[in-house]
Amino acid sequence: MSGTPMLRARGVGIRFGAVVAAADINIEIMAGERVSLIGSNGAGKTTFVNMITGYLKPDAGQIELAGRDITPLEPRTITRLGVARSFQIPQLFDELSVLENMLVATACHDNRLSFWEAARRPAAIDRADALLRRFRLDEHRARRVAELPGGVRKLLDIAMAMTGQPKLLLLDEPTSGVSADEKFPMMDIIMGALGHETSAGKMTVLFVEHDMDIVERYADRVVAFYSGRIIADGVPKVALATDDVRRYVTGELVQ
Amino acid sequence: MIGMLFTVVLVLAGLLMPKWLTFLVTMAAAQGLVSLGILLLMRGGVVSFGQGMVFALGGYAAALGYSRLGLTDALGLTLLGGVTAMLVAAPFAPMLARYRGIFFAMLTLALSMVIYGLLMKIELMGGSDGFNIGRPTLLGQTLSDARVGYVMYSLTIVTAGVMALLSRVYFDSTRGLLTVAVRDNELRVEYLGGSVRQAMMINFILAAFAGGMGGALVVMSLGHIDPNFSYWTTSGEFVFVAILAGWQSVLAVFLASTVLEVVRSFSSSYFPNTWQLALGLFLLFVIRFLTRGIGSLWIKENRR
Amino acid sequence: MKETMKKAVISPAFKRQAALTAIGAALACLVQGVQAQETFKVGIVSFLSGQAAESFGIPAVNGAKVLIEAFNKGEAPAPYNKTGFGGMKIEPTYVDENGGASKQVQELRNLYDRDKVDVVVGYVGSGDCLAVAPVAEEMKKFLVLYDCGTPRIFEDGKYGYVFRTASHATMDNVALVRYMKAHNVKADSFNMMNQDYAWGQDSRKDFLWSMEKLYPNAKPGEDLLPKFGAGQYGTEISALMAKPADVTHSSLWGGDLQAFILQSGPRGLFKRSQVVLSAADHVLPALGDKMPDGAIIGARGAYGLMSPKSALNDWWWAIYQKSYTVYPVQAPYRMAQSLLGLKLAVEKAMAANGGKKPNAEQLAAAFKGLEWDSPAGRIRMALGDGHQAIQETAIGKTRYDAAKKMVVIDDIQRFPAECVNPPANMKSEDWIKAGFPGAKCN
Amino acid sequence: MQTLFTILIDGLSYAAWLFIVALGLTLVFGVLKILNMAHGSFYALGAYAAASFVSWGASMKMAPAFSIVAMLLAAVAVAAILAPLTERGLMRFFYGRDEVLLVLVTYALFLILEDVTKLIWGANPYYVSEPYSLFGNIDIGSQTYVGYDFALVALAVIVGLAVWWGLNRTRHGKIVLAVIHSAEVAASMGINVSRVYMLAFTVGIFLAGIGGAFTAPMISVQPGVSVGVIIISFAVVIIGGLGSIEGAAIGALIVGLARSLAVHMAPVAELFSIYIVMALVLMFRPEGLFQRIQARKI
Repeated sequence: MSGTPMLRARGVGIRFGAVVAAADINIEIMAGERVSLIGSNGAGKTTFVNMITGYLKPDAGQIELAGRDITPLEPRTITRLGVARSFQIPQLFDELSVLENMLVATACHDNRLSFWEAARRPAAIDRADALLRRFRLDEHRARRVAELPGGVRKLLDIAMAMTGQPKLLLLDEPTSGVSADEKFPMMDIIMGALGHETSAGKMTVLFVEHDMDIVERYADRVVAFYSGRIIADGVPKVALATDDVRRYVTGELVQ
Repeated sequence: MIGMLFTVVLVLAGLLMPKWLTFLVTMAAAQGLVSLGILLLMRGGVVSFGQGMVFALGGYAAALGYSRLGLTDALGLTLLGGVTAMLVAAPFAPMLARYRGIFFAMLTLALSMVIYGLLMKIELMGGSDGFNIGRPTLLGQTLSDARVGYVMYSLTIVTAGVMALLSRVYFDSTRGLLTVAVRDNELRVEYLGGSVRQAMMINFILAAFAGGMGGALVVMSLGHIDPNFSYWTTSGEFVFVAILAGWQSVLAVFLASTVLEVVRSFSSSYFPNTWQLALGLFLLFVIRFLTRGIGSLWIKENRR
Repeated sequence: MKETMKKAVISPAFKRQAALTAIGAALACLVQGVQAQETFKVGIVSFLSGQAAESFGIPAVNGAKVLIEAFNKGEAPAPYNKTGFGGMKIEPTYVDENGGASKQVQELRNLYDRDKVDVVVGYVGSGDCLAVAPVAEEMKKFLVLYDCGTPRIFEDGKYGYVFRTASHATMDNVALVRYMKAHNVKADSFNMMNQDYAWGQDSRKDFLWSMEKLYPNAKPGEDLLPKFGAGQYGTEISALMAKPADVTHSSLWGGDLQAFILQSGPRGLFKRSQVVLSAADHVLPALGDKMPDGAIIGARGAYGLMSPKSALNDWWWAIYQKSYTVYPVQAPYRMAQSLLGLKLAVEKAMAANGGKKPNAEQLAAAFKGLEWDSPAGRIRMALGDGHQAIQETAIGKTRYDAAKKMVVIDDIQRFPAECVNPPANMKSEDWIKAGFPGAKCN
Repeated sequence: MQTLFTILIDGLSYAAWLFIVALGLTLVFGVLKILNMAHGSFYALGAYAAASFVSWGASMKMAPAFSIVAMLLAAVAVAAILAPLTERGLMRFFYGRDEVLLVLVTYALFLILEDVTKLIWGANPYYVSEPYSLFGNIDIGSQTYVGYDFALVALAVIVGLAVWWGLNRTRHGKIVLAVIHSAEVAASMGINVSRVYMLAFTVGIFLAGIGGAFTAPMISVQPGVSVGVIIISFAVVIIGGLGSIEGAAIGALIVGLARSLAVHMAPVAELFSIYIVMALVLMFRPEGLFQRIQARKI
């Protein structure tokens, strides 16, 4: 929509000792885009996500959110600015019930922490339930999270990320560890849920993905990583067709 | 509600109890407040091995308030104790909030021992012998030999009741829930925009307040204070009570505290030569077989 | 909603528990309440564990045991020959003083209220004494402090039901300095080493002030304050030797003192400086040949090897040594003089009460200003409005007697009570600083 | 100059003692992640055992030099008897429980051992004077030192090197290090972690025992000796960094020197010197001088 991109990375780079995890990454993502980050393991996708969310601090370059430099900020602050993420391994509150997990999420997001306001007040519960329904999690509502199957954990992880209606949503391998036939239904649920987001226009989504079918179906732009560098960037059809991608990512070309 | 009713019942029961029992319960309830503070921290996943520090701070504050400032009202002194402990503890909160597990425990232990060393030194406050304070008044009326015991008992029970109620409200509040979340998964809390450090600091400061009140109440019933309030064995007992209670229930804390007092007092009058042995075995037994604390006896939630 | 549910589940369980505790406890004290008649219950509190057990607590309790046994058999010499206390069998209850003042207050209340003891005799720790005295007063129960040293108890407070049957600590260091003066020990300079807690700090001050009066030109040198229970004194000893002084003073006791002597002996501290120890008698039997000769020591009274010759003392010495194969030192002596005084007071009160068991008031009335003979000489409740005892004391020089295989004490000098204790109208600190006005040393 | 020298010597010999006492504590924490409050009790038991062994040796008319052996045997005996009892019979049931809970368990153990010791040896003091005179006296400047004190320094060095060597140069040691680094990983590598725990705990008790046994000649062994060493060795270990051997050494040196500096320069501050050092270290490096805290990976 507006001229300034939702996310802009300028010459971002980071290295762990000798390993270059990201080098001179330049990318602009406009509001409402559905971008998929692809690349073989260790290509730098998750590292990039971690740098956006402030978990890792780049050695070089800077990251802007809607024109604002967020490079030096703490994950918490960045989250508050409207960047939410899900995790490859779902990060949940195992001791709590599904509902309670959502209640924590909502309480944090709308920054309504208080000493006396009951966490279980009807208003909050309704909101949580609404989200749970949208992610088809309502039947697990009362269960202790530690007991949930992998797929459900993934969904809950994403649901919690979305409670704050973020401007930018980062999904780290949303379908990893989910059986092939569940993948599409799951992505449908996720993307369906995204669709509802209206308040700040269409939600911008970055998702790390290995399954190219999913990429082709759900992404309107693909960014391919290889050893910390971007080797392709464009609409799926084009990007996935480039030699580099076929050589280093999908492995269709063997050198 | 029932918590209230229960407090009232206890206060009335106090009229029937023999003196030594009222005193024992008074002590248990007052010290229970300190353990309540530890419970607060436990919900956030850390345990302080130095709550003796806030206990002593509250105690000395009340004692000095009485002897130096001439402030004699029991209620006022109780609050004074709580607030002082809170104020002194606050500056350490940011530092402590960075640590977890054994490091948090050790740091707090070290702090309490530093305070202990200080108190030993200050001869104005009786050094290691400590000093006595006279009898407090309550709401302007003086208390006779006969009544003081029961009045302090009631005051302590009521204070404990109120604090229990408040902490119940806090535990059920959004912040309360967040605390439990923090213990579960700090990373996620941060990524939801919640501040782990803030939660930790708040709990530590609130714990200090509760502990300070406990210290003040103990000093007023005891009529004496000395640096041992801040000694590591004292802190150890507070931790034990919290563990014995388990982290789910507030009332369990006060029950646990009473149980410990009873066991200690009977073992030391029946086995004067081996009461430590008896107490030690009791501790082991509880830790071994009451894994989730007394609270777990009646709270059947699907939580580990 | 869920919460009220939760409470609903809690409170019955809790009430039941509380009820049980209450009932159980009630029963417990009933059971003890019954046979209170014609026996006299004495609660005896001293260190049965911890750092003060070996030197003070256990010897004192041992002393109590043999003495009470003798009392109950009516074997004690006149005027202590009535069986028990005026015919009433003595029933002792022993409690460990270890565990801090707050525990002591609690135990004291239990002794009076639950175990229904008629009198509590006890407390070595000054902190414990300060803590328990007001409690006994509030409960209007009879309390006898037998050992603790701090003068603060009766100088800062006023009590009707609390008595201390031994001189407070002021005497120890005053006597020490008087002895040095009398045997014109050279003391142009002196070092001090005292534990960094109330006992050590007070002893240090008493000694310092007394020196200022009797040795105005003496220069204080090292002033060490090791922590209680330090055990390792190598560094302190070096410091003491690095600043050679004519006299080295210390109020260490028990394990700390023994460690200090063991470590400083071989390093020749006792040869280079006249060591004066304010409360060292109790380590002599155990140390034996490890105790260097020529140390000037006190016993906090005319105790053990420095006790006066008397039939009573011989009898006491004999029964103690018979049961424990070691002669009695300060701790058992203090316990003995306390129980002897109590015995007379009880019997005096009974006489006044028509032969019936006296209550706390009558006991207090009888004990106030009482005088009696103890193995350590005459005890007089002269201070604190008749609640604080004064007694004679003695100081001497140590020498290991290879023939007897034990440490003996030479050049014993006795100091009458009025010589080393402040008069009734004066605080000990002011008394020393004023130069011991009214001291009668004949 | 003379004073400075004295300060150094005193500080060193005190540090040596501290190191011997604290080493076992830090080792046990490193491996089992248990902060052992009963450490002081094992120390006391070592002292008592030494007393019994040495006096037995004396009664057997053995050469005074034997007393050194006797003290070593005492430590061995304590470890041999107590390690199985406490580790197999008690600690084992609590592994995997919260660290702080384990501290409480050892606190209970401390209470129990206090009375058990008293029941076995009674309340009378024991002396082990023979060894103390074994190394004669050494005059340095105006000072006379007891040779035994320097023997302790040597012992500290030997024990320290032995432990270091054992950890870094032997197969068992490497295994232990692996467990220190991460019990999970070690287990997954097929290491019998529970055996390593047993080993470490035994060594820990042995070191405590050595500390007690070799301190016995300088003190009167009697109730209460255990309490004295607990907090002080905690201080050393906290300053050095929980679970770090070199940390314990540095910690001991710092505390030792700080104390002797205080005694010689500002005696009033002695009681406090240790706490001050501890507080300072905690202010600026709360995890201890030799502790590194690892960040979490996602």
